[in-house]
Amino acid sequence: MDTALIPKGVKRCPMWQFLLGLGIVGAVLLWGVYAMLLCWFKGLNQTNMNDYYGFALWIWADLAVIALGGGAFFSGLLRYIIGKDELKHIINYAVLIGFICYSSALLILAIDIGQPLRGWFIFWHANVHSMLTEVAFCLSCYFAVLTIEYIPLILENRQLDKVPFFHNLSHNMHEIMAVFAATGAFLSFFHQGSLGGVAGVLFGRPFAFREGLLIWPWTFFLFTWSAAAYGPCFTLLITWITEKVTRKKLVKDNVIELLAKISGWMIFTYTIAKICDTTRWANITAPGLGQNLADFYTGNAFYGYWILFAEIVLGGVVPAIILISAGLRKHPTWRVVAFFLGVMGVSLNRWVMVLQVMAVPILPFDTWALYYPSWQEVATTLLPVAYGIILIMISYRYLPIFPQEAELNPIEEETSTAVEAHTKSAPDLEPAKA
Amino acid sequence: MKVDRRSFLSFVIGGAAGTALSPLPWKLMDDSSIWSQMWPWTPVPPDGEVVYEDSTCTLCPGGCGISVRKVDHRAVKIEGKKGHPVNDGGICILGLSGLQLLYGPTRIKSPMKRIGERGQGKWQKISWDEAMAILTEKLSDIRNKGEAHTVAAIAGTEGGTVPALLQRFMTAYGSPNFIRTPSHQDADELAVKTLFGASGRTGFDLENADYILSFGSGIVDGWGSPVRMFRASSLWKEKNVTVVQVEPRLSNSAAKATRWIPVNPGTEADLALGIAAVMIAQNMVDPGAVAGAGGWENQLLANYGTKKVSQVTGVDAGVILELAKGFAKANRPLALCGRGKGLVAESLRETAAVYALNALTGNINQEGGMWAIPEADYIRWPDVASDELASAGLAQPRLDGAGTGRYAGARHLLNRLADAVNGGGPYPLQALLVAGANPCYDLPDTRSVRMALERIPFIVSFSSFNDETAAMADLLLPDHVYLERYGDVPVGAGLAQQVIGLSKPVVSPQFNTRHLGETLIVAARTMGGATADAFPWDNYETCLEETLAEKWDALIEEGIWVEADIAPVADTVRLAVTDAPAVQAEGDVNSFPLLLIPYDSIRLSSGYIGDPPFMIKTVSGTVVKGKDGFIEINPQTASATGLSEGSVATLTTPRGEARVRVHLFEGIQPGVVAMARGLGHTAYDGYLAGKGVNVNELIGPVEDPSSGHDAAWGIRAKLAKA
Amino acid sequence: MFPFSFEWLWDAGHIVFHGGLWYALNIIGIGMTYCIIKAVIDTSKGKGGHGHH
Amino acid sequence: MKHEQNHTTPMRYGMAIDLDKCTGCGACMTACMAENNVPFKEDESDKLVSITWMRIFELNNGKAFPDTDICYLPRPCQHCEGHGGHSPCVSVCPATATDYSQETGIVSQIYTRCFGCRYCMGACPYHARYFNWWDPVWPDGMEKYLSPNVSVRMRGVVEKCSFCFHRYQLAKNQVYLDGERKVPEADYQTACTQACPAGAIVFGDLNNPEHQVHQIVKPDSENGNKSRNPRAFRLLERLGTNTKVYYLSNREWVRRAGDNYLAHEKTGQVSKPHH
Repeated sequence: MDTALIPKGVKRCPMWQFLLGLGIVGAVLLWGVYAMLLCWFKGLNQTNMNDYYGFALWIWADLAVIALGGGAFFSGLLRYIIGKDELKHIINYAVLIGFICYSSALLILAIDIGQPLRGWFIFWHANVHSMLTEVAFCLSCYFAVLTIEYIPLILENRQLDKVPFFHNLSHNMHEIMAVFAATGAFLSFFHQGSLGGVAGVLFGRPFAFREGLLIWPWTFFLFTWSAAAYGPCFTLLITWITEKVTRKKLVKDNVIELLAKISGWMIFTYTIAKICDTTRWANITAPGLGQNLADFYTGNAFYGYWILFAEIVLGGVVPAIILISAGLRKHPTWRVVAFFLGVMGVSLNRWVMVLQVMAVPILPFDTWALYYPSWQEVATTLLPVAYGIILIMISYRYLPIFPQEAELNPIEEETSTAVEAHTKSAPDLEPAKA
Repeated sequence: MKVDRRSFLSFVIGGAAGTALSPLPWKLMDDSSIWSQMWPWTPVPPDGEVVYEDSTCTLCPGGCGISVRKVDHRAVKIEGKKGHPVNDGGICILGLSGLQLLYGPTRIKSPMKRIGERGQGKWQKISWDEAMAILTEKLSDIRNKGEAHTVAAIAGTEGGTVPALLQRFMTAYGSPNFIRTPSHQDADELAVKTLFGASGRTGFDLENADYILSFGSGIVDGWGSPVRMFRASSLWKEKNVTVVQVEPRLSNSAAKATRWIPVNPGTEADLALGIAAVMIAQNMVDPGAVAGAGGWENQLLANYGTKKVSQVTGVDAGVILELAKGFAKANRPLALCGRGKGLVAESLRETAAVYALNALTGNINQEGGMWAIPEADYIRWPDVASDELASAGLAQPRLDGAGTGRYAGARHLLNRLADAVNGGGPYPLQALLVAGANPCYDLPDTRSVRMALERIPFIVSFSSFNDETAAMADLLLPDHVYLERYGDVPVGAGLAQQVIGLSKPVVSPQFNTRHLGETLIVAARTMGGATADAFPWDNYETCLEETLAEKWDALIEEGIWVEADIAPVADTVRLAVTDAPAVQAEGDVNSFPLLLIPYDSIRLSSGYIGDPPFMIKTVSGTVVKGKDGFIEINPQTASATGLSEGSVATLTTPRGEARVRVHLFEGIQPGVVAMARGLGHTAYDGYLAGKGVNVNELIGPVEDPSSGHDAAWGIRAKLAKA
Repeated sequence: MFPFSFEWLWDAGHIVFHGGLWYALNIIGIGMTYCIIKAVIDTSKGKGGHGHH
Repeated sequence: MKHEQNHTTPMRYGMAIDLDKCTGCGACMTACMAENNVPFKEDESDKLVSITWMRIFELNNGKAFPDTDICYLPRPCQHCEGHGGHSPCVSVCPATATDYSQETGIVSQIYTRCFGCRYCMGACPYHARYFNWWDPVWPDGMEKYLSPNVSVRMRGVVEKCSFCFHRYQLAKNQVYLDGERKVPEADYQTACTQACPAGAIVFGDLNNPEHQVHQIVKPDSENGNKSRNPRAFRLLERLGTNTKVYYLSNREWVRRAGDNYLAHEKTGQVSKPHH
C-alpha cells in the first residue's frame, strides 16, 4: 500500500501491523495531548506542583531527555569533527533521537510555564545572568541545528528525493554538515552546561549549590560531560530496543562497540569528576553553609543515601567498568545492562538535581516537601515518549535511517530484483557525504 | 488552473515564508502578550479620589478606632486609627478583615421570609413593609392574648443604644425575657457586686502594672480589648515586667509570658486561693483594701495549704511560694482571670478568688491596679409606662430563671434557655428575636439549643449574615453592618476608663438592609399604644443624638469620648466565707479518661462574627486541613492511644462525638485534649462552613452553683483511633 | 535580545552572551541560506532528482 | 540589575522584627492581603499553595512538656541584596521580571513580565515567592474592596511581598510635590508594620542613621551588613543572601533557629557569609 514510500532494499511490517502499533501509541499520545490542553486552558493547578515544588516531574523529564538526547551532539562531534567515520552508520538515528528529545523538551517547557503566550519574553527580555536564558537560547538554536540535521534525512525519502530541488538541498546540506555539527556542539556544550548551572547557581539551596569556574558552577561542566557520556548510551539503548522490536540487526557490532567504548571512557571520567564534586560538596561546600549529608538524606520518607549510591555507583562506576573492559563490552547482555544502568544513572542525576533540590528543607524550622505528580503530569510526561515512538516508527518505516540495514538483512525472495534495487539505491542510503 | 505538486509546494512554502516575514506573526505575538497580561476576567479596580473616614469597630467588644481608606466611594482598606486611646493605630486581624464582611457573600441582602422547611434555606425576598407587617402582627397577636412574656430576645451585648432599644422594646411589649449572650462579663459583674457591694465592672491599669499573674486569660489571644492587650504585652517586654501565665496549655499568651505555669485544668481558682493563703500566712498582705477578711483568711489557711493546693493543681509547692512572693512583693501586681477571650462566664469562686488576690496586695483603684468602676451611664430615657398587658407579662418569671431563687445573683442565663424551652421552663416560648448573637453556634451543647429553637414557632433574626441562627429563623430582618450605620459603642473590656466610640456609616448600605434601631422604632410605632409611646423618636439617628446629648458633638468631631476621671464604685473589698465547691468537668473519669478543653485563637473569630476568608487563610494547617479539624494532644497521650501526627480519631464526650485529626503538641499537659473555638460552622459561606468541628457540640454547660452562670471549662472525653 | 529593549546594557555579560548567540544564529542562518540558494541554482542547472546524477 | 543614577545616597529599606514581641496574631498577614489584593480560595489549608506574601512560621524549641517554648516568625520577602544586588531570585529570572532596585534596595516583581517559569521560587530559600496556580476569583461583590494601587495578578505568574512599594511611590510623589528630597520615615511604612498591634515590626532605611530600624540593627557594612545588635540575626545569613529583614530575640534557641548550624558550631560565631 505504501511500498512506494518505503526505502528500497528493506522490508517493513504490513500496513495493518504498523497502523495498529501507531494506534496504540497514538492513544497514549492523545491522552497526553488532552492533559496538555487541560494544563493550558485550566492552568497549572491541574498539576500537583506547589509553591515549594515549583519544578517537578516534567522538568525532570525535560532535563533527562536533554541529557539523553546528548547522543546527537556528541556523536556528531565524533563523526564530523573528530572524524570517527564508522559512526556514520548510527549518526542518523542519533540525530533522530536527539530531534525527538529536544522537540519534547521544548514542548514540555511550553506546558510548564504559567503564561505560555508570553514564553517568548525569555528571548525578548532576556536576562543574560540567568542560566535559564542561556538554556532557552542554546536549546532553541540547537533544536534548529537538529532540525537542519534531520531535514536531509527526510528529503532522502524515496519519493521526496525525486524532486530535484529537495535532492539538491539535501546534498548541499550534507556538504556543509560539519559546520552545523560544530555549531551544534558549541550550543550543546552551553545549554547542557547551563542546565547544570540552573541548579548549581542556587546559592540559596545548599543541596544544589556548587562553587565553580568564573560564572559557571561545577555542575555546569558535569552536566555537559554527563550528557556527552550518557547520551550515546541512550542512542545505543534505543538502537538495541529498535533491533529487538524489528527483530533485525540494524547496526554492525563494530560501530556499536566503538560508540560504547567511547561512552564508557566518558562515563568513567565523568564519574571520577562527579565523585570529586560530591566529596568536596559534602565536606566543604555544604558544611560551610551549616548543613551536612544527614540533613539531605535523612528525615524523610523517600530520599536516603541509596539515591546517592544508585546514581554514582550503579549508574556511574558499574556501567563505566563494563563499557571500558573489552570483554564485558563485547558481551551483548553486559553491554545492554551497562546502557540501561547508564541511562538510569544520568536520569537519576537529573532527578536529584531537580526534584530532591526542591524537597530538601533549607530553613531550619521547615520540613521536607514531598510531592507526587497528578495524572495530568504523568500524561504530559508520557506524551513526548509516545510522540517519540511514533516519530521513530514513521521515520524507520519511510526513511533510510540505518544505512547498514539492507546489507545486514538481505531480502531473500526475489533476490535478483533485491540486489538490483540494492545496488541502485545504495547512494540513496548513503547518509552523509562530509 | 491545474495545480500540480510543484506549484502547490511552492505555494505552501512561499506562503509560509511570506507570512513569517510579514508583521502579522509579530503583531499576533504582541497582542497575545498584552491579552495575557490582563485577562478580561481578572478584575481591574477602578481608581478614584482617596479619602479616609474614621469610625469605631464593633466586631468585638474591644472598641478600636478605625480609619477606612476609600477610593472612588468604595471602602478599600481598614486601618487602625492613630492616636485612638484604645488602639493607637494598631488593629487586629478581624478588624482588618471587616471589608470582607461588608462586601462578602455571607450578607443577608434583603428582608426575607422562610418558604421551605426550617433550616432548609428556602427564602423569599420581601419588602420591608411586608416584613414589618409580619413581625408586628405576630407580636401583637401574642401580646393581645396576654402572653407577651412568651416572647424572648437574645442580644449579643447590652451596651449602647441599640441593645437598649431592644431591651426597652421588650419591656414596653411586656416580656421579662431580654437575655444577653454569656461571657466573662457575667462573672465580672457578679464578682464586683459581691466583693464591692455595688454594681459595676472591673478595669485594669495594665500599662502601669509591674507584675502580671494571669489565670488563663488570653492576653494575646483576644482577651479584653485585643489590640490594647497586644500593646500592653509589648510594653511589658520593654519594661521587663514579669508576666506569669497559669494555663494547662502553652497558648500564645503563655508563650509570650515570662513564665508559663502549667496547671491541672479547672484548678486555677485553687491556685489563686493557695497563693492567697501563702500571702496571708507569710504576712505579705496589704490590709488597706480588704474588709472583714478574718473568717475568710482562716478558711483559706485551713483549706488551701500549699501542699494540698500543689496536689490539686499539679503546681510545685516551691513554685506556689515563688509566685506568692513575686506577686506580693511587686509594686503594682495585677491578677487577671477569664479564660482565653473570656467567652464563658466562669464561676464566681474563681473570679472572686483572683480579684481577692488583687485586693490582698492593696492594689485596688490604684495606678497599675484593678479598678471597680461603674458602667458608662449615658442612656437616660424616661421609664417605660407599662400598660396592663405589659405589666402582666413583666410580672411573669424570666424563662432562664435569672434574678430569682437560686439564680438571684445572675442577670442573664442564656445557658439555661435551651433546657427551659425543651420542657424545663415555666412556660413555652412563642417567639424569639435574635440580634447580634448566634446561639445556635455559640452556646455550649449546640444540639439542645437547636432542638429548643425548633420548638419555638416564630424566630426573627436581625443578623446581617447567614449565620446558624438565621438559618433557623422564620423571618430575616437584616441589620446594616457596622460600616454602614451609626452607633454608640461603650467600651468595657477591662479598660480602666469609660470610653464611648462612635460608629459612622463609612459607605452607604450595600443591600436592602435596615438599621436595627430603626427597625425597632418602626415596629414599636406600628404596634401602637404604650409600646409606641415608649419610642418617641422619629428615627434612630434622632434617638442617638438626643441620647448622647452633649457628647454627640464631641463624638462626631473626635469619634470618641473618654471619661478618665471616674469615681470607683467602692474602695474596699469585702471577703466573705463561701462554701462554693470547685466546678467539675462533666462526665465520669472511668469512661472518659481525658479532658477536653476549648482554646481561643485570635486568628479564629469565635462568637457572632464568623471568620472572614482572610482570617481563615491564616489558620495553621495543624488546626484545619481541608474539612478536618484538629485536636492538640501531648505525644504521650497520643502514643497511649496509638495515634500519630495527622491521624484520624474519634473524640467522644458525654455530649457528643466528632471525627478529628490529631496534632501532636508538646505544649499541652498529658491527658488533656485541646480544640480551637470558632470552627465547625454549618452556615456562612464555603470559605468557612464545614471546616473543623464546633467544640460547643461536644461541651455542655455546667452551672456555677453560686450563680447559675455557665462555668464549664472543659468536659471529660475519650479518644479512639478511627 | 536587542539593544533597544530597556533592560539591555552594554556590559561584558551582554556582549559575550549575545555575541555568542548572534554568532551561532548567523552561522545557522548563513549556512541554510547558502544551502537553499545553491540548491535553487543546482536545480535550475538541471541537477538532481530521479536518480540521474 | 540596572544601576540607576541618583543624586541622593541609595537607600536600603529593611525591617527589624522583634520576635519576643510578635504574638503570631496574623494581623500582618491580613493587612498585607488587604493592602495588596492577595486572592484567596475556598480552601487555604494547604499552605503549599496558599499565597501569603507575609507568612508566620511557628517555631518550637523541641523540648518536651513542660519545657516547651514556641515562637512565631513572620516572614515577608527578605529583599536579599546578595552581593551587589545579586539576590538569589533576581539573578535567575530569565525574563528580567524581577529586579533589585539600587535606589531602594527593594526586590520588585513585574507581573506582566513574568511568564511563570518559577525558577525564582526554586532559588528562594525563604519560600517567599508564590505562584498563581489559579485564576484569582473574588466572590460576587467582594471585588469592590480591591485597591487600585496594586494590580491584580493573573493566573500563571509569580508574586511576592514588595515592601508595599506602591506606598513608597505615593510617598515619593508627595515628597516631590512638597519640594522635599527624601521620603520621611513615617511617610513610607509597609502595611504589616502599620498594622502590627504588638509593634513588633520596625521598617525604614537601613542606611539612614536617623531611622529607627538603623538604630536597632546597626548594620555592619564592613561585614556583609551583619547586625551589631547581639539580639539580632538574619535568616540563613550564612548563605550570603544578605537579607534586609532582621529578627530580634533574647532567646538563644530562637536565634539559633534562624540559620543552619553544625552540631559543634556556636550561634553568631560562624564564619562570614561566603560571598
